[in-house]
Amino acid sequence: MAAAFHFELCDLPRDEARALRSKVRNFLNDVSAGWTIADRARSWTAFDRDFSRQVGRHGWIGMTWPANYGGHERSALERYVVLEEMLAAGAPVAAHWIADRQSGPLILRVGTDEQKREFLPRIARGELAFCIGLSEPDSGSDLASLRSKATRISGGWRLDGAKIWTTNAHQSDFMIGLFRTAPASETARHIGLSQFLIDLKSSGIEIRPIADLTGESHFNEVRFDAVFVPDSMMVGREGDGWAQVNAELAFERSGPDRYLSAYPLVPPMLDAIGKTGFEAQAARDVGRLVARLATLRAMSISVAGMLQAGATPLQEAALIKDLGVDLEQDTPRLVEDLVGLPPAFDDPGGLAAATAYVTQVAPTFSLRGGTREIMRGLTARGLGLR
Amino acid sequence: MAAAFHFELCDLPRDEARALRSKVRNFLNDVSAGWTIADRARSWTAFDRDFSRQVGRHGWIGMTWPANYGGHERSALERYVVLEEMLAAGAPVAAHWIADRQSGPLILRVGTDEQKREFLPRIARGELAFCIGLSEPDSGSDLASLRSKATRISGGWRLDGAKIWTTNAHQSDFMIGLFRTAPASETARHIGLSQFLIDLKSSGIEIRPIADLTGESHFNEVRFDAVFVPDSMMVGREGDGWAQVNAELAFERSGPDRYLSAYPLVPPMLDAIGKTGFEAQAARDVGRLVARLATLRAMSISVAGMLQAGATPLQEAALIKDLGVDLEQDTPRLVEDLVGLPPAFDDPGGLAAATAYVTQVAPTFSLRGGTREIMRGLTARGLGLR
Amino acid sequence: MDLAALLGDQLERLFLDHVDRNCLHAAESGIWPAALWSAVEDFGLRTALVPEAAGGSGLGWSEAGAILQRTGRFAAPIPLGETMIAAALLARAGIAIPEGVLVFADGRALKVDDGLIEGRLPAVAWAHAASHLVVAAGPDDDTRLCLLDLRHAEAHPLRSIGRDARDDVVLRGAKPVATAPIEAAAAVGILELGALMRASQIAGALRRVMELAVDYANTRQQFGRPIGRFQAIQQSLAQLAAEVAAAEVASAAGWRARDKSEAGLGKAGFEAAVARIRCSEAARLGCAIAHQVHGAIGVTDEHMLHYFTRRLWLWRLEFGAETWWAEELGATVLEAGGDKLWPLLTRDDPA
Amino acid sequence: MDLAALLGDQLERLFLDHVDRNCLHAAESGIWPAALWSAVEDFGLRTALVPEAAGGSGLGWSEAGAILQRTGRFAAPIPLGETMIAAALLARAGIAIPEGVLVFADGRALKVDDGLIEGRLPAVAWAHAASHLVVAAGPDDDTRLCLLDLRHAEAHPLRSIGRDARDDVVLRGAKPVATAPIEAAAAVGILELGALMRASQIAGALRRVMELAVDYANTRQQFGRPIGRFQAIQQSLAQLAAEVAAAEVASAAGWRARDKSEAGLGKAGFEAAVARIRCSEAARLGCAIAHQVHGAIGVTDEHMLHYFTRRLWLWRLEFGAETWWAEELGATVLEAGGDKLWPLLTRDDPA
Repeated sequence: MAAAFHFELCDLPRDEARALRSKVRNFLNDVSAGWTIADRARSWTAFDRDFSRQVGRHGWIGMTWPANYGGHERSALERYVVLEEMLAAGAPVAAHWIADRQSGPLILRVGTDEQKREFLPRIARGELAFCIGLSEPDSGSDLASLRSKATRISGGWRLDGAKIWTTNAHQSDFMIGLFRTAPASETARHIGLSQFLIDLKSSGIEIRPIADLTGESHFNEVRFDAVFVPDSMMVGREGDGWAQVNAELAFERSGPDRYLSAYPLVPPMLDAIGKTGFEAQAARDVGRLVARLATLRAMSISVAGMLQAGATPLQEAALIKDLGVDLEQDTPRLVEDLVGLPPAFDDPGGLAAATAYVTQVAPTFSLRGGTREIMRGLTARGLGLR
Repeated sequence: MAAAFHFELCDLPRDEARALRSKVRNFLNDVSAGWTIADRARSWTAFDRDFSRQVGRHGWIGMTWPANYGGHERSALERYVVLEEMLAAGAPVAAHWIADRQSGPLILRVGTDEQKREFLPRIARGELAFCIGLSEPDSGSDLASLRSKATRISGGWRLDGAKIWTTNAHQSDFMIGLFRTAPASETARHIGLSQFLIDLKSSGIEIRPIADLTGESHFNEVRFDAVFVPDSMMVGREGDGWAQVNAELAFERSGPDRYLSAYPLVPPMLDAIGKTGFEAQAARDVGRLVARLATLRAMSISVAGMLQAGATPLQEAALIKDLGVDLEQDTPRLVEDLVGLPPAFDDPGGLAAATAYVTQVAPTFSLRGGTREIMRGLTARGLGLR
Repeated sequence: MDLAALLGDQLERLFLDHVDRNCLHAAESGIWPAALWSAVEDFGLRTALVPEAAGGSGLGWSEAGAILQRTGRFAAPIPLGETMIAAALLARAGIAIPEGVLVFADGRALKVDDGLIEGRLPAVAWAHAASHLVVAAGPDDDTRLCLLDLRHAEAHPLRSIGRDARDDVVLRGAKPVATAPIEAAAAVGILELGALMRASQIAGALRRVMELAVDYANTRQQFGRPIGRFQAIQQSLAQLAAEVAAAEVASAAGWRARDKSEAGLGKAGFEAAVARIRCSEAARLGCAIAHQVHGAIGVTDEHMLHYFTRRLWLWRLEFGAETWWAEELGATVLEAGGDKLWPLLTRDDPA
Repeated sequence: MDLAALLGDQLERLFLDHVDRNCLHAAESGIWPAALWSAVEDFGLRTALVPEAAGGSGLGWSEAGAILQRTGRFAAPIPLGETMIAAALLARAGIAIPEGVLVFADGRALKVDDGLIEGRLPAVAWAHAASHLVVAAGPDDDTRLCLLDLRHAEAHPLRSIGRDARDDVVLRGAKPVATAPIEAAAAVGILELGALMRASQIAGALRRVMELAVDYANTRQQFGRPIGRFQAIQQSLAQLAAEVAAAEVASAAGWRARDKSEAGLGKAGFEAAVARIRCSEAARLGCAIAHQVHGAIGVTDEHMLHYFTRRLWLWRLEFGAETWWAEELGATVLEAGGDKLWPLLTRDDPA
């Protein structure tokens, strides 16, 4: 059990990180002039293809990929610097985020050379937006119960079924979807799942945005009715989909997006409290918040170091997600307590509006990438509880 | 499910409550001159036979019992006034508390007339201390797994086995113990348990106080080796022990002792914060604490009203216990935050020492009378979760 | 069956018929639910709290609390509580009650000069659906209850998380339709009434949220069984139940104190503050649990949950935010000193 | 295997042999664990942080952190960290290191008059087991590191929840054995070292507490199975694990910053404060969970748990309580303003 989880501190490469950070900050300073607090609070749900192309031009997408696929051959730790600067600034990264974080790396790891040549350079230029098709109407966290199926037909596969809670499907170019290519067995429900690269312009696909409680739409339901996918668009090996998806999760659960979702509220909150005349207790609450932020950052960078070294730190990632989500969900209450919030407001870009937005989306923070209960169950198994 | 729980407000009988409250307060004012904060923090674990006899002389034990058994025929709501005044003042009530709250009412409800005549008047005079023998070394919350057994012999029963975590056994006169009088069946593990009135001076009983983390001993292990109990000392009906014990629990879980355990820290904490010059945030924390206290009191009195009316509000009692325990366990941290605590101290009766004491015993608050997890499971069943 | 129970049952049936997702959605788009409101008017609920002698139903404050709990239970998008309480205030002061929708507000920040009222009332609920506004304003030695015609006020619409109408109301030398002398404590007493109103609505909505969560947990299958079978979900829902219970008791106790201190507004401040603070806390924790249990469906417009949670988040902040009330109550307690707390907690007469 | 790892392993074996319930119980009764201390001395651990040139092992601060974590893991009732750090301070200042047990304290409240030291040092850990005390004292332009002989000080024994020895130390015109000039920031820098020491001890003890709780959950049967099979217990222990992880990372990051800012004491304050605050929070929540899982056995002297939890509760409060550090850190952040927080969080050089 002593090996249930282990974090070694990891140093970002100092000189490279400094130079890079300063470039990213300058860029963000230049482009962020018009961003309101509420804009920044949307950050990685804000879809802006122009912005993503600019980021691509700077070489900040696909940073770790080989140059022959349009990548920039930088280290995962340098990439980390870019990610955290983007999130801290609340940049509108949604049009490239998923492709850069999950789809591209997946293609690079298990895709064919043809897939790599076709997709990776366009992703790296910020031109291709991806979404991930996992959940289905009857299976949320229980992915093994997926029923959407791929049937082998001449030259490829025929997809039927539906995916739900697919973030940004309505704005994306491609989906990487998990489909059943063989029946599940009672004893091994995870077998028989495969991943496909699906052009969302294919005929037979119907995408229905799902309005959420904020009045916006990020989620979608995507229905597949006899959608054809050529053989060449299977990702990885037939039947390996489950293992491939799980390998992605360590990336998803430990990144800076797992504790910085509410960060854009923090600087304006500090300014609203004021530089002088604040109460000792307000300072304490701020001190505790900062201690949690700084510790999560060190934990997240530690996992980035492990990923860079080729490890699969699922246990550590789950712990970060658990703590990070708590911090993010606590943040709106902290604003209320330390600054005070009016019940209604007329500035849709201000701190009150941004806090209202985060209050409404915060419930999803502990769902995405596996619910809190699932994460804690994973940790419990790691601890050897039986 | 709409009927899972329901609280109707209950008013204490105004004139009687006022007169009584003022008498109790005057009495406590007179006797409490030497009580330190740390003494008060011990309250219902502090065993003081002299004090209990004084309380008995005032007619404040067995208040609701018939006069022919030494009781005073007051209402349960008048009794509530006495209980809450004792706890709020941190009075040393341990020498009569259990007998007044659980053992006496049990005897009154299911005991024989002989038992009532023998025990109730002495309890009401504050002369008899009781303890409750439920848990065993291998069964904590899982009472159905009890193994200590009573074997029928000539003229009575022979007890063998062991009880553990028996509060105050080493200072008590009698135990009401739950023993197995018939084997459990696989399908109905709760059958075959019976309750006995056991004179703790009987031969064959060995009481071993269990030192706790504070260095004091409240818990005991009580071993029974061929202990004889006459037939007349069975309480209630043979085999009904389980039902009888459960009926007691509504009393135990909703009383003022379920949210006032840490209350004696509060007034000195307020004084330490000060009457002027406090921070707005400190005031807020105090305001929230007071709101929780006042609400729990209204909930607790509501249940007292239901008990008075003959109902068995197990669901409501479980909710009070859950909220009350949280409040009690949060209190030491509040003292630390609002007053500051020195790591070490030289005044063993002061606020720092009292807070250290409560910090150490607070873990038991969410165990006694059923663990937090058990309480919440009970609530979940009440909600209709299946 | 007494009158209050009868009205409550009628209201419940009415809400069951009218207040569905479409009604709420429409109201949030700014469409006034005219049919619902006129049905409520037909029941005579506008004057439920007005003494019988003055033509009302003569209900007490505690009975009003039970009705308000029902409006919360359905998130009914009408200012019924606002109108009932405004009418009650007018009747008590001997001012004739005008037709239509009434609202009230904390008037302590208003200036009165030669009978004309000047100032800004922030985020008044339902102001632009209402015909009249009731406030208590003026110096301590000449505080008056004022009935204002909202046609003579500017209303600036605001946004809120709850999305029912809220407006900043600006009065520029507005002349009241009528005024009457009232005790100085009434200004804060009106704020307490608003806080208690929201507390009861929170209690009602929160029980509904719990029921939605329990239903969902019993229905939704994951890993081959309803999620309500998982102990982690059960433990969370039990915590939610405890918050519901606390909110129900705290709000009811607040109104009880209001009834006991009929002598004057502003005398049940302790219990009002307790209700306000505790219900707001319950709303915060309760919403978090309900959303966690519901998963993604709970944040979509396909499910009713958010129509309740968004209002719970809003109601916590109105008529003095939870932080403001907590600060007021805490300051009172601290200024009194440690040995005054227990007598305060056990006071049985708020007057 | 490098020297730090070797020392760590030796120490672990030593603690496994010596630090059991009896040893802890005896220490809490005031009996000095002489055999344990002399074994630790024999390993040369007193001077582990002293540069090799000065006769020590030349370990860095981060390596010290790992050793301190082990003392926490066993709740070893000896002031090893105190002695190591005091010796390191003396060596850096060029003062000869005396024999025996050394302790150090925050000297900012002391007055220095004509070379004599006056003042009270509250709740010094292990003062009455120690021969000498190290403090930094004096005005900003003449701060000096001072070595004091504790025979010339009054030590007033105190009580604490942890029950290892703590004393108020009173100096009345005490003449230091030796002094040396040191940067003014050293006074607070010494407090930071103490805070980091306790942070590492918390991280070590908290992992032990987690292991005890997991073992207990896997062993203890209730309702026919180990309680660790119940999802409610599993979810709680997962939260405990997260706190352990946070404490380990925060304390290690604090020492790393200390190593990077070798230039001067008092320059790694941000990371020290973060470690202190986060580890203290972890201790609070972690103790609550561990006790809840253990049930009644955990609060009895029959089980080891409380030897760790009592120290965790104490360590949170020493070398500046968590509240003090949080206030300091928060004030720094607020005074700098919102847009300075991110640069502070991402600074890669504490100097």
